[in-house]
Amino acid sequence: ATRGGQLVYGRYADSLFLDPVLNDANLDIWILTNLYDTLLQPTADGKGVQPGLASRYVASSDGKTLTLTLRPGLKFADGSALTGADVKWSLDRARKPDAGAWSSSLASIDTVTVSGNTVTLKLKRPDPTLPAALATFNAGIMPQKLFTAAPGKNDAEKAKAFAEKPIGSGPFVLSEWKRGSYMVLKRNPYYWKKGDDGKALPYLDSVRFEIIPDDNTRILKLQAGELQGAEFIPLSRVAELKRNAALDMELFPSTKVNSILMNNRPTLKNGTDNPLSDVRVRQALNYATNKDALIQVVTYGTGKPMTSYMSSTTPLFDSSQKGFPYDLAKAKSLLAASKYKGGFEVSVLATSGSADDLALLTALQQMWGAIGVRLKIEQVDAATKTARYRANDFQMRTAAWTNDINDPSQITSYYALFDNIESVHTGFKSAEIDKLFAQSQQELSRITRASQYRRIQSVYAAAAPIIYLYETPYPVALSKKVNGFVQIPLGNNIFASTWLTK
Amino acid sequence: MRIPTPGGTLHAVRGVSFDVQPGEVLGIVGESGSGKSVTLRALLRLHAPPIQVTGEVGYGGENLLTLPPSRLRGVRGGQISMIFQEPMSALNPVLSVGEQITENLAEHRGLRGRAAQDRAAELLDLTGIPSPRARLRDYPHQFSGGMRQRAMIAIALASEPKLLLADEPTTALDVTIQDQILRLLLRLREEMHMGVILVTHDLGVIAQTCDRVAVMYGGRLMETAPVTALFRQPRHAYALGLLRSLPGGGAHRVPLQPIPGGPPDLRVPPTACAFAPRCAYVTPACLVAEPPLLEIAPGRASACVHAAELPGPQEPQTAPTSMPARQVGA
Amino acid sequence: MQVRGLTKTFPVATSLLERWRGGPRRAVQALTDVHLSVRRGETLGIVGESGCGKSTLARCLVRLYDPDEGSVRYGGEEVTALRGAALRAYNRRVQMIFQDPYSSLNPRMSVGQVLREALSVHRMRPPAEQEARVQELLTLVGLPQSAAGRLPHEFSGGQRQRIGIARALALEPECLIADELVSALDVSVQAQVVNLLLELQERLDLTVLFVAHDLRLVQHLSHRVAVMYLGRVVEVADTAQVFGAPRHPYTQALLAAAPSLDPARRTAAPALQGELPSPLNIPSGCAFRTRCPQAFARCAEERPALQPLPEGGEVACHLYSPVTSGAAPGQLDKVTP
Amino acid sequence: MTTATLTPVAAPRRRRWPKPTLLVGLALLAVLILAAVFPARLAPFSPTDFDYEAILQGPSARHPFGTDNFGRDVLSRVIYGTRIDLQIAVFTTLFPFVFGTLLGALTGYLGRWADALVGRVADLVVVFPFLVLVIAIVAVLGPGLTNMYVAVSAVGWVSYWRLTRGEVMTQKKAEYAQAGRVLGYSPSRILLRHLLPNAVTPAIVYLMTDMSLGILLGASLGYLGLGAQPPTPEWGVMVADGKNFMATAWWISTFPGLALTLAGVTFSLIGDGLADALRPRA
Amino acid sequence: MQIIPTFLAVMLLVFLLVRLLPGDPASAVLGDRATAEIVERTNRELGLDRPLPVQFGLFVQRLLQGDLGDSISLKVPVLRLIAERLPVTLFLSVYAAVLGVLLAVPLAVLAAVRRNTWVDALIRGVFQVGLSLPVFYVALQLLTLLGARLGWFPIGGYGEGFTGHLYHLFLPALTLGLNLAAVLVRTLRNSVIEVLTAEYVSFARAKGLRGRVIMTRHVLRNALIATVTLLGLNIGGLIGGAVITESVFAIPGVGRLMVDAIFGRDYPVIQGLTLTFAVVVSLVFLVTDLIHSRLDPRVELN
Ligand SMILES: Nc1ncnc2c1ncn2[C@@H]1O[C@H](COP(=O)(O)OP(=O)(O)OP(=O)(O)O)[C@@H](O)[C@H]1O
Ligand SMILES: Nc1ncnc2c1ncn2[C@@H]1O[C@H](COP(=O)(O)OP(=O)(O)OP(=O)(O)O)[C@@H](O)[C@H]1O
Ligand SMILES: [Mg+2]
Ligand SMILES: [Mg+2]
Repeated sequence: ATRGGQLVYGRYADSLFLDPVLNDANLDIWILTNLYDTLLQPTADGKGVQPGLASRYVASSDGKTLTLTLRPGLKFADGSALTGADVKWSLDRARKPDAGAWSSSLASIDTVTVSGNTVTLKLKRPDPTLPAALATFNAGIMPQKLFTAAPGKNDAEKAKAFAEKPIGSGPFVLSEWKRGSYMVLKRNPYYWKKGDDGKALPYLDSVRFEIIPDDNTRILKLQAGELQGAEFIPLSRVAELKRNAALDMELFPSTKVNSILMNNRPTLKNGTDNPLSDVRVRQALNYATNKDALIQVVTYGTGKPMTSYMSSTTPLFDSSQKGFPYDLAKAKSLLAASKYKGGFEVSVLATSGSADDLALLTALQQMWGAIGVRLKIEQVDAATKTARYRANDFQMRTAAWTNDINDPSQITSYYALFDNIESVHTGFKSAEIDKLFAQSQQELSRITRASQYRRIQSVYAAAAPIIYLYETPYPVALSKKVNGFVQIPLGNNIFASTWLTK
Repeated sequence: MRIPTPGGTLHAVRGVSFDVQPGEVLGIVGESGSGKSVTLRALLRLHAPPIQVTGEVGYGGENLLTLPPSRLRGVRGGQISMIFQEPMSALNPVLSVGEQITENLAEHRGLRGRAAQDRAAELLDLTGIPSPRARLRDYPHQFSGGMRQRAMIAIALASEPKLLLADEPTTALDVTIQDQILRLLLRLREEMHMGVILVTHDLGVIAQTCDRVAVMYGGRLMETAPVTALFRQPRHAYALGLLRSLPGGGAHRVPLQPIPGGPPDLRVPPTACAFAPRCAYVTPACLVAEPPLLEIAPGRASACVHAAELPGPQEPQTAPTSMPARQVGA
Repeated sequence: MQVRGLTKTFPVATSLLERWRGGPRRAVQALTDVHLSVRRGETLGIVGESGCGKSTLARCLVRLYDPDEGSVRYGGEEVTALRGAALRAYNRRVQMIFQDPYSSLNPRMSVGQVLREALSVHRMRPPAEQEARVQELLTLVGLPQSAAGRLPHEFSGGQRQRIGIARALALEPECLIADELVSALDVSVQAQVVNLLLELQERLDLTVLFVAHDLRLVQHLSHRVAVMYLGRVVEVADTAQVFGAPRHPYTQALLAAAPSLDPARRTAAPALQGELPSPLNIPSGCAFRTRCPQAFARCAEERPALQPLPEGGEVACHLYSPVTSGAAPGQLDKVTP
Repeated sequence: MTTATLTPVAAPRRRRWPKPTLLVGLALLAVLILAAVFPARLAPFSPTDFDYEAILQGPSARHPFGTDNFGRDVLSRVIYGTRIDLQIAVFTTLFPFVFGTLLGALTGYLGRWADALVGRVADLVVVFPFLVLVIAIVAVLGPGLTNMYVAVSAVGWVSYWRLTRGEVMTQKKAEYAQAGRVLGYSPSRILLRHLLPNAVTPAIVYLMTDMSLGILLGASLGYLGLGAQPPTPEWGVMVADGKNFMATAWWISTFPGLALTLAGVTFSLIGDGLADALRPRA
Repeated sequence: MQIIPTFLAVMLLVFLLVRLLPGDPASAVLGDRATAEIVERTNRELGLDRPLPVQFGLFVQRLLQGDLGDSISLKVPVLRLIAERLPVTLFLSVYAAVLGVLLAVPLAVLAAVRRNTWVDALIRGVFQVGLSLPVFYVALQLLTLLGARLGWFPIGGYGEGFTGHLYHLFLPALTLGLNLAAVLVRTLRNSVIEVLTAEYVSFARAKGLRGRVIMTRHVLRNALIATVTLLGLNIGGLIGGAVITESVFAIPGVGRLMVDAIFGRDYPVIQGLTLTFAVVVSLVFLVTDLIHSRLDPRVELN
């Protein structure tokens, strides 16, 4: 690997708020670990965790204590020492129940104590997800002194001020940010991790994010050599870019699942009967969905059929799940067995301006037409869609999900548990899943946990609260000069060991 | 001259020839659309394609219609100046009066800067505008109608031309102002020994200002004559009709003697005397061809078949028996 | 018709800056204290230079403008107070014909439509008879029968003026107010329209207010003439008197300035010096004093009122005021404007 | 007493033939209307049916304009789009034209406070950039053509109001309008029968420009996902959808783009022609 | 001063309009996963749980103190956002106006001088086609051709320093400029023809002035008056048109910010930008009037 140089990377939108705890959006999440390192880190395949700021972690046999050993000589990007106190302060801030949307991932922690290089987490209960949670962005370690020195009356104001010029422990540090235009991350000279040449990472002197909302322009800029990398390549152009000898068209495996959420409740918000409350109808629609055709039309062959509600890259994904293979006859017979043999009309909320939603739904209009279901597409902008969704005022909606944490518990709690957000507002509720989930959250045996999850996935599939569609990768086009870049299945862009061929 | 129009080619002016002597005022009179302005503009080649002009405009031994553009510019404005009917539209609204005078001085007299300013003020003074130096900075809209016309005359005189073409210079003005402007023109003519061609449709203006008159109708000259001779005894039926249609002194609240009908459509090339359809004296001889303008006395010419037989302007009209009387009234 | 003390001003838009600096709200004084009477069946000519208020007066008489002050009485009725139906009835009796042959007719309505509309709005004829009446009107003004189906642009200026006259006559008015009826026309055509007016007046016993700036025409047509200057009537008298023995210096100058048709009668000096003052800023006292060759001190101080002359007619000039009537004009102090 | 009748009429009655611009414009419009009325007769395929076998095919004898990413025939979509786009052209301008023109006539005639009031409201609309305001309104109402019409109508009337108001104020001073008053005609008659027909020409001419602007606005909203909803074959949205394929399948956006241009040229020719034809002969 | 009530009315209108938008800032900012408590907490923090009149009162009160509030999604003061981005859009708009005028004036004059010839038809035809195509299409074509294919211009971005801006913004300014030029050419050609046939141009020729002098002093100067008026009227459209151009060319201007704010229900940003637009457009009108009165001595300022 050669050192030096600047990587110019085209993003489709700018980050909003660079605070690991208080941010809300993938735009932030996916680059935050470049700025704030975590005690543990997700592995590149997304399936496990590896040491981060902590070189070692040991769980007690009862699973109620986790002991981590910090590497010696850790420093923040300004050269000040990263101490146990910073770790304790950061974790305490992140797990405060009213701090941001992510605090629940650290909810099992009872106390954090520090002595020298050793950080001890005392837990309220055994938590198999904790190592993954510690490898997640919100557990990033921040400099307590600098943060509290930031102007502002309270934590929220200080966070705003600090996030303007954040100093963290990650491989890079923010050096320049013109909102909506570009952001430059400079090499953090104090970063702990060593490269293959034995010297400290990162190899790059800097990363420059250019914000280019228009897909076409982003690609043109890449082709013209003004960018060395561009994210969110439209799937329709993957094949074309693959043919381009100057580029690497990468399809990084992701945890992204694309589905259609159905309102499973007996009546709709407006009081009318809801055909989708009938499990046979839901199954029929699933069977009537030709996933392979959709994958061709919508993802241009880059996707793969979804067989579980979680992606195949998620830990404990059950590869024996069958999902709903395309079977028109079965769909028809299921529908015939229901009250709606003659078919019915159903409306779906789509995000206006999303080419993929349109492609998908126009195709579904055709497919479901075959069993007499008339799909009405209702395009609304994202905020409206969210508001209606949150009010349970929808019949169907398009949805995509990516995990933020290297564990199946997150997606399960959202998709399959009523108590969180009414199973992604489908209204689906299963006592069995509730019970299995509760058990799995304390289950230290990976094997037992896997079998619990296998059952959850099966029960979920049988109830078919959603339309299973497909998984899609992260399409990133890179110049051939770029090496060692990875976007992990959780979406995080990892620039730490990226280098440019001279 | 031919003017292509959507309705067909317009033969605006046909076979018009006349001459002007230095120091002489030639009047051109005729009703609206008779081709007065078009003729005047043709003298300076102001018509752009697709309008075609044929013939010859002789000035100082040269034909202006074939002169190369650079030389033409020296004559235009330099030797021959022109003033227009509507001072408001002929003066550029966004340039000050001073600028419009000095640009002419620069072009033809090579005067610039202070010298030009001084001369411009002199010119305004000459045309009778009070406090001329201050008024140089004013824009046309800040002038009254009479002052605008004076300003335009000042611009035209800037180059000290030998010949001044004036297209209805007073039509837009009140009688008292018209009176002032006409006197001014006559005075300047004396002082600068200029020839003047004065276009008007007002016979009174002709009578009061001109030395010689040319009467136009339907794009042709009908009659040319010294001014007193014309008013005493017109030698063309049209000129006679014009004089007669005016309310005379004395007779009060009796019917006038109009020329019936309206002007001819010039898109149809005439094959007879253009005035024939409205003429009270028309005979088959008039319909044979367009009668040529013939000299009938020294300094006088007429294009009327009946030039010799016309009655005087005050005598009662005697219509040929072939024609019904067109007089209106009981 | 009796006009008493008629006054009309038009406010002039003043710029914000000006008003802020405390400048006065300016107004054009278009008519000031105009007195006039028109007798039944007569033709009253009104002459004067451009902007002297001739049109404004005509428009006030038909209530196109509402005068600021003064009264107009017609047949015992106060015209300035008329509203609605009464005003419409008045307008039926007093009609106006306009100057511009091009803009006074709706370019999109055929002659027949124009006339029928006037007939039907005022229910002058039952619909069945309207067609016949239209033909009658066309004949009356000397237009061919076929004219009814044509649009205004197909007519010459003189013919359009006839259409305008026919439109006014459709209402069978008693009084016609003709504002510069023939000014836009060529002399040869002018005579046609003048003849028509004369003939109609005789046949229909019309009262005519003939507004014009062509002195020869006014002389020819009018029984009496009113001379206006800057919004005021300065002299009213029989035609013969006005043209034969004008009293007001302005009338005299006006007549002298009009070009005579006789080339032998040329004058060298202009009849009048100076320009018309701005109507925004009318001179004090007698408005004409700034150009008047005979002005004296009193002219600047006091406004001469219109007063009767012993020989008939009225004039507004201090030369004829009782106080100075004995003084010879030559002895007067000249007031420099 | 006899009255002489004067025969010659100055300008001979001449049949006025429309200028070639207007004729060509009308001919093109006829073609568009034909396509809008009988799309099924003209289009070889359904505009919405997918053909997975024929995705992204270039122009061929079977698909003269090629196929799109769903295998739909672009020619058929362009033909069916005619109806939608003509509808957009009409509905984005109909209300603004009628309302703006009438309001303009009224306030131009009345003047004073009515004029001042509407003027203030117009100021409100004018200080917003047009597109931004339309986007905001569409965002409130939800995307789709109907809401786009509502949004454009809320904004678009101002231009017509302005044009007609100015024109009525000019025409009001013309002598024929004053003659109407002296003739004792009611204000409504003068306004509607006399002034409006003479004042409406600029608005009609602008209407033509506005129609192509309406279609373009539809395209811009389509780009932002606020325009016509799928699978509606609307030209602007087709161009927007095709932009990702410009490098590989140029035909998807090019042909609807040509159709847009054709419509624009058609309206512009008619506008120029009408301006000429409607000008009253003085 | 009619401007202040207009502004207040604009603000009230916008205030109500944005609150009519379905979906609230919390929905937009928090995304799909947020729980009911988080949404509620966010709304409370943003003060959106108060009655509307109170919210408006607070807004006006803060406005008077020169505070437009903080962006909900970007969490920075709106004033700073505007200060950062408005210059970009203004630069682009002025640049586009300059290009549009440079393009339109000579061509319109040429078309007018050669009226009804093929030159005229060509000029008008080309601009007509330009006017009938969606802005984003023209933008992408220019980008593909002049940017990617020929590599003459950078693809998107804003650049550094004045010359950098000029270089980077050339294509977007050209896109907008072409659109503007199309409008200008149409009107300007007619107004030049009108001027060319005006009596004072005949008079100028009768004075024997050179063609160039007549063209610059007499024709262009008068035609310019129409151009300035037209430009003033179109500048609002130019700023609005920037919405799409800014997206395509990745320019961080206020057009794109406005659209993002509308979609993101970022009330303070929408309100702040509206006020900015109103001020800018009014200023442009004022400047147009000033220039107009400079160019045309007949106009008196009101
Ligand atoms: N540029 C032109 N295009 C078409 N026809 C023209 C043009 N200029 C003049 N004409 C026509 O040529 C004829 C003569 O016009 P000209 O202006 O010379 O008349 P005139 O005698 O000056 O009339 P007026 O007294 O109204 O000024 C008229 O029929 C007029 O319509
Ligand atoms: N509607 C109006 N608004 C403002 N000023 C007006 C209006 N009508 C007339 N005036 C002014 O009133 C004065 C008298 O005008 P009026 O039209 O009555 O004059 P006139 O004698 O008819 O002139 P002309 O011979 O030019 O027709 C003029 O100074 C004129 O500018
Ligand atoms: Mg003429
Ligand atoms: Mg008048």
